[in-house]
Amino acid sequence: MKRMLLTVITEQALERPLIRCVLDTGARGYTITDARGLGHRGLRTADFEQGGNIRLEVICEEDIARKIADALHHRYFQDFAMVLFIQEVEVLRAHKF
Amino acid sequence: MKRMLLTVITEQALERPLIRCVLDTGARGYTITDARGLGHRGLRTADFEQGGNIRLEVICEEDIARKIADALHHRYFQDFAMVLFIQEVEVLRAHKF
Amino acid sequence: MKRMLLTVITEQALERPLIRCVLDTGARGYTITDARGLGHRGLRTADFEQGGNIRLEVICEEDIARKIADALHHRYFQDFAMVLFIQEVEVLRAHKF
Amino acid sequence: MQQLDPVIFFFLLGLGAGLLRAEMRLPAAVYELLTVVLLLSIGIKGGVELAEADLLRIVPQLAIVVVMGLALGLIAFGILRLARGLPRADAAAIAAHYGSVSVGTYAVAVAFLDTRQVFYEGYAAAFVVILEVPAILLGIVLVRGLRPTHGWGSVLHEVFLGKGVVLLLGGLLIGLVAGADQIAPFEPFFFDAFKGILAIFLLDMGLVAASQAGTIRKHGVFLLLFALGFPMVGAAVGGFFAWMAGLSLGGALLLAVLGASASYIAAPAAMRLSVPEANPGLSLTASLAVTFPFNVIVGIPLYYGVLSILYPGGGGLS
Amino acid sequence: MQQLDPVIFFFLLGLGAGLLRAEMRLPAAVYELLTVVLLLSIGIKGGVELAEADLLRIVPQLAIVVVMGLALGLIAFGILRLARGLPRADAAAIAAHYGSVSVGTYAVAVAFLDTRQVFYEGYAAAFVVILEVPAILLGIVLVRGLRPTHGWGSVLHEVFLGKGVVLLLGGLLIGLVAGADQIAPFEPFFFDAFKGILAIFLLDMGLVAASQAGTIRKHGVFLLLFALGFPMVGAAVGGFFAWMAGLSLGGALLLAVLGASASYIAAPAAMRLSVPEANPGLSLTASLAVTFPFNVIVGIPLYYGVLSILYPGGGGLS
Amino acid sequence: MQQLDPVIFFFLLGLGAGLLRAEMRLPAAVYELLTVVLLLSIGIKGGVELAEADLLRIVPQLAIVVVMGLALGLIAFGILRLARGLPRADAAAIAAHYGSVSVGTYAVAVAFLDTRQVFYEGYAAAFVVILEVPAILLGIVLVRGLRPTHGWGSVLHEVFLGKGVVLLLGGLLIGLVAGADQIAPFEPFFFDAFKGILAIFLLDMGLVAASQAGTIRKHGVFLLLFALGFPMVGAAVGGFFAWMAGLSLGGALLLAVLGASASYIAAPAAMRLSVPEANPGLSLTASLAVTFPFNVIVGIPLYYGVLSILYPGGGGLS
Ligand SMILES: Nc1ncnc2c1ncn2[C@@H]1O[C@H](COP(=O)(O)O)[C@@H](O)[C@H]1O
Ligand SMILES: Nc1ncnc2c1ncn2[C@@H]1O[C@H](COP(=O)(O)O)[C@@H](O)[C@H]1O
Ligand SMILES: Nc1ncnc2c1ncn2[C@@H]1O[C@H](COP(=O)(O)O)[C@@H](O)[C@H]1O
Ligand code: NA
Ligand code: NA
Ligand code: NA
Repeated sequence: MKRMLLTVITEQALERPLIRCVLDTGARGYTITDARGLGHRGLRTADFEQGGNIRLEVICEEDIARKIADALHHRYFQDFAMVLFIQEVEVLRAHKF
Repeated sequence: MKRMLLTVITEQALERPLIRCVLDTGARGYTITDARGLGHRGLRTADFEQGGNIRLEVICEEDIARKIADALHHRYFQDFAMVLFIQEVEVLRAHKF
Repeated sequence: MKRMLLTVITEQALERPLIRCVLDTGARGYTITDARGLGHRGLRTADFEQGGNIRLEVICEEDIARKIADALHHRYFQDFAMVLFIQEVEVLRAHKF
Repeated sequence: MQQLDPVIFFFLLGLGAGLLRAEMRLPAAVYELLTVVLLLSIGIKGGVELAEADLLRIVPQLAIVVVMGLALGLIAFGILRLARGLPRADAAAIAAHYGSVSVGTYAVAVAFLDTRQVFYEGYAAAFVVILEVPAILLGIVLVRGLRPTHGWGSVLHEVFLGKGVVLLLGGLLIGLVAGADQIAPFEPFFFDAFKGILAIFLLDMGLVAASQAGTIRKHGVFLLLFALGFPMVGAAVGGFFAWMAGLSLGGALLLAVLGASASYIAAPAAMRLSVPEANPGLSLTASLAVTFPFNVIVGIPLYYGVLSILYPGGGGLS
Repeated sequence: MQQLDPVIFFFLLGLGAGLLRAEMRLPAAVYELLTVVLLLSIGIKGGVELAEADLLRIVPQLAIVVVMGLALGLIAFGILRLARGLPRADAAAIAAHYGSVSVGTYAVAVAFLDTRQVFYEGYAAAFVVILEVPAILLGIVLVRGLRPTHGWGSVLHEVFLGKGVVLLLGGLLIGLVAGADQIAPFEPFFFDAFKGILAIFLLDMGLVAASQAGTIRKHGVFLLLFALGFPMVGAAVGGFFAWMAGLSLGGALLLAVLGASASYIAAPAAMRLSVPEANPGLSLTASLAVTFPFNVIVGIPLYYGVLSILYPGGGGLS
Repeated sequence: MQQLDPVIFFFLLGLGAGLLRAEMRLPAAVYELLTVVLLLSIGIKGGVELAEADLLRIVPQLAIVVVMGLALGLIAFGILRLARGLPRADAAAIAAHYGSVSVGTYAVAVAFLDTRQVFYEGYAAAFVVILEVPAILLGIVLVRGLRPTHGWGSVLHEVFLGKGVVLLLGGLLIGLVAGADQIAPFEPFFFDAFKGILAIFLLDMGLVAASQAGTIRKHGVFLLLFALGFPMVGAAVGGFFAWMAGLSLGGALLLAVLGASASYIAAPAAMRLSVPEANPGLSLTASLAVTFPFNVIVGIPLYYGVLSILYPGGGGLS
């Protein structure tokens, strides 16, 4: 099965619930970097309480990626700054994911 | 229309002009992470004045991505440390971009 | 020749050896961002000695990407937390890489 | 006019630099460190004083202060709903911010009293901890009723385990248990350096306030008026409760300032997750870019001037 | 029971906050800064004292301490191999951690003695530098033999050019060359603020220890027992070598604490690259989440109590 | 030979650790914080002294110092163009760096005078602010003429709203308006801790200088000679202007050191955006990896020795 790289850019405040959602849906790992940015919900810089963004990456099978995207869409898109995109990737040791 | 992910890695000093350029060209958002690296213009680490890099990502329609790439090429490639690449991505709520 | 974006997520402690490996194999540059994450080898957060991850990106020709992947696989996969994936990208000024 | 405390100049410097878009930023890590040190300093100092105070007198005061927090939240909510018809969630979120308190403003008020050598109840830091909580809980109840979406467990976690409550309360307990003598070796760092650390913190707050300033216009005149007007109401309420609690003039100023100030540490974090449909920009802009500067520059000397005249035992302007 | 030094409360606060999953974190940059300042402070203080000490007496003591580091590493390795049959690499890595030392624990022990105004050899910081090294080298030799994979150059680089050795040794040399008079202008920052900085450091360590606590269970009861039991052995060994070196009671406590403590700065970095097949989780969890809290809360007063009774010249419990 | 001030040892420690590739780094956030504190400290101290000085005497001195900045820039530009034929943009960029000043070097010179208890004009921090600007403007004019690419607005923004000018000037104003009495509560943080903070800053600068050292070779011998030789010229020019301004021996040393030093905060940022075709590696390597260490280790005592003999009223070497 294809392996996908799912990237989510969203509010720092969501870090813990997001991780829970990703792991509950069946992904086996994730990577987070701190970020800042601008989108429909305005400027989000990192130099203040809850102000910054995180950039979460998950490598997983395609169906899991879709399930995570659905779950996030359902729960958070209405009320939170969030952007989500998916790419196909070639992964070493693909069975790990 | 296809949605593209444009990534630019360049000098921290360019953060403000770059953002202006991206938004003026028609993109609706951007994400920045701090980075360090090595390229043709030597080592760029983040632990000193103006020393670090930024990694800017923009999701947008293909023609806007090309326009941004052209503008940056024209204005900055001659004199600044800069790398730029483009990938196609699948985006949730594509109409936002 | 196609240009590839190789991304490696691994332990901070490997930063120097990794850079050496990448440049020795023939790549002409790299970009690093600090990251944290979870994988088969457990949680890796950045707030302690050697605890965090780095996210290394290299743009290079396909064969070099494969060589780097092989070298890392050979040397580090056994004993270190490491994830590696490859994507094709469109690069401005491709001859640089 | 009374001269400004120099610590305010640092805020103005940051604000000016930010508004002029100067090439200056204090990294997030610095802000985190300063906040931790400030919260601990205030808590420890309060705890040391608490160790020497008469607990029988203090417990009823703490109860009064809880009521004050709820009253402030309700008043703010009423104003926002009646005068403007803001959506329920937004009104509740802003009310939670204004019923809660700003530790930075409190620190400036303490510096103000110290400079003038005015006596105040040293254990007032306990009021800060207490006031962090009730208005936030109220704000959540006003939107979610008595059954929050993710259950009370998660709400209480957000409210009681935020950085503000944990460090203030932790500091209080440490000061209380250790007492003045054992805290002495920590004084150079937590007390002597306090004003300098507060200065850097205010410089940073100035930069942040400037970066928020652009959004004020977007949110309209009403929010601006509220953010400028409510502090006066809050200060009056604080003064009243101080009188009920039998505080000194200095203590009354502190409670008035707490009433006038709006939270930007505890409340934003808690409301974001518990009432996500509220626009976080509204409350943060109001509390940070308008109310904080107003209190720090105009409010504190103003409340002190008024209390000096009106407060029983105030004894007129010195 | 002897009362806890208040600096421990900060560790407990961090630990509690972490275990309750409070919304609080100290950024990595803060940890780095605190570590650098602590290492330099300890080094400089030791260097100033070294400048006034009798080098002829100290050199043999340093030699004794090298032997002690090797002895501790060998004992730990023996216990781990014999009692449990841990894989050679894991046993060697843990032995390297426990034969080496924890600077944070040492700082708490110094604060303990300062509070009680107990005399100790001020140059003991030199023992800390010395002890960083031998057990780590031993650990590598126990796995790789006398021919490490990437050559001795790279091993020595890892061991001698880690942050710990460089800053402690650098501080020692600065203090030694400059002497007390010239160091005086640095005192407010490096010495007076020391206890406050140590407090923030311990708060952070508490948070880190809490984040590691979850992994203790995963590694089984034996590791837990070792991490709680070995400190007692290490303290006894340290006390014995202190007696051999002719140290005072205070100096004996410091050497006992160094023996009891496990490295979490130098050893993890060096072992990760030199013996990568060892599971770094085992040694880090043991030293950080079990041994560090144990020493800091229970160990130091315990060792002091025992030494007061048993150590020649200890003169009984005060 | 005069003994080195111990603050230099921290620079040497950082430099040594960096050259040996020790596993040590100070995060960017730490560097930012230290810079902010140093700039503010120097500014505030200068402002407090300015409040007590005779403004009528100072204003002409400031004018003299502006001329000095332009003179330094022109001399540097001339040398680089004539002796070597460097491209116009590169020569102008380097001239801007060397006509401007290094705050870190100034801080070390102040520490040098304080240690020796030599009198100096306390308001000299005002010279630092003044000198930041003219050479940078000159550098831009030398390349762009009187019509910079993005207009003067953007150039003036770069030059006047960099961190250096804003914080030094802000500090000066705060010190000036508040005066010594009101600044007193800030002393523990901004003045007493100064030397310790400077020590950590220099440690960091040593690491940075070491990381730049590798590029010196790449840029050839001429740049190395310039970076070692120009400080002597700059110090002579500074000494001459100090004499014109009627400064004391201590003040003359400070102005000589400012003349000898090269900017690495204001100039790189401004030149990067205003003259991007200049190679930033050239000027940064020269000023940071060669001139800064040279001034700090060799230059300051050397200039002081020479001035003690030659400067009117210097009164010979003590
Ligand atoms: N077009 C875009 N390209 C890249 N990143 C974006 C874009 N739009 C939004 N983002 C990022 O996603 C975050 C949330 O977006 P939004 O929900 O639109 O406010 C922003 O703060 C940005 O960091
Ligand atoms: N081949 C590469 N792969 C990944 N990142 C690169 C590569 N080349 C350059 N970079 C990044 O782009 C920045 C500017 O590159 P350059 O303009 O070549 O100096 C560098 O500092 C690196 O962070
Ligand atoms: N499925 C995944 N998706 C994204 N990142 C991952 C994934 N698995 C592991 N990682 C990252 O790669 C690092 C090393 O992974 P591992 O070797 O599996 O422990 C982790 O700490 C994560 O940052
Ligand atoms: Na309030
Ligand atoms: Na040990
Ligand atoms: Na100069």
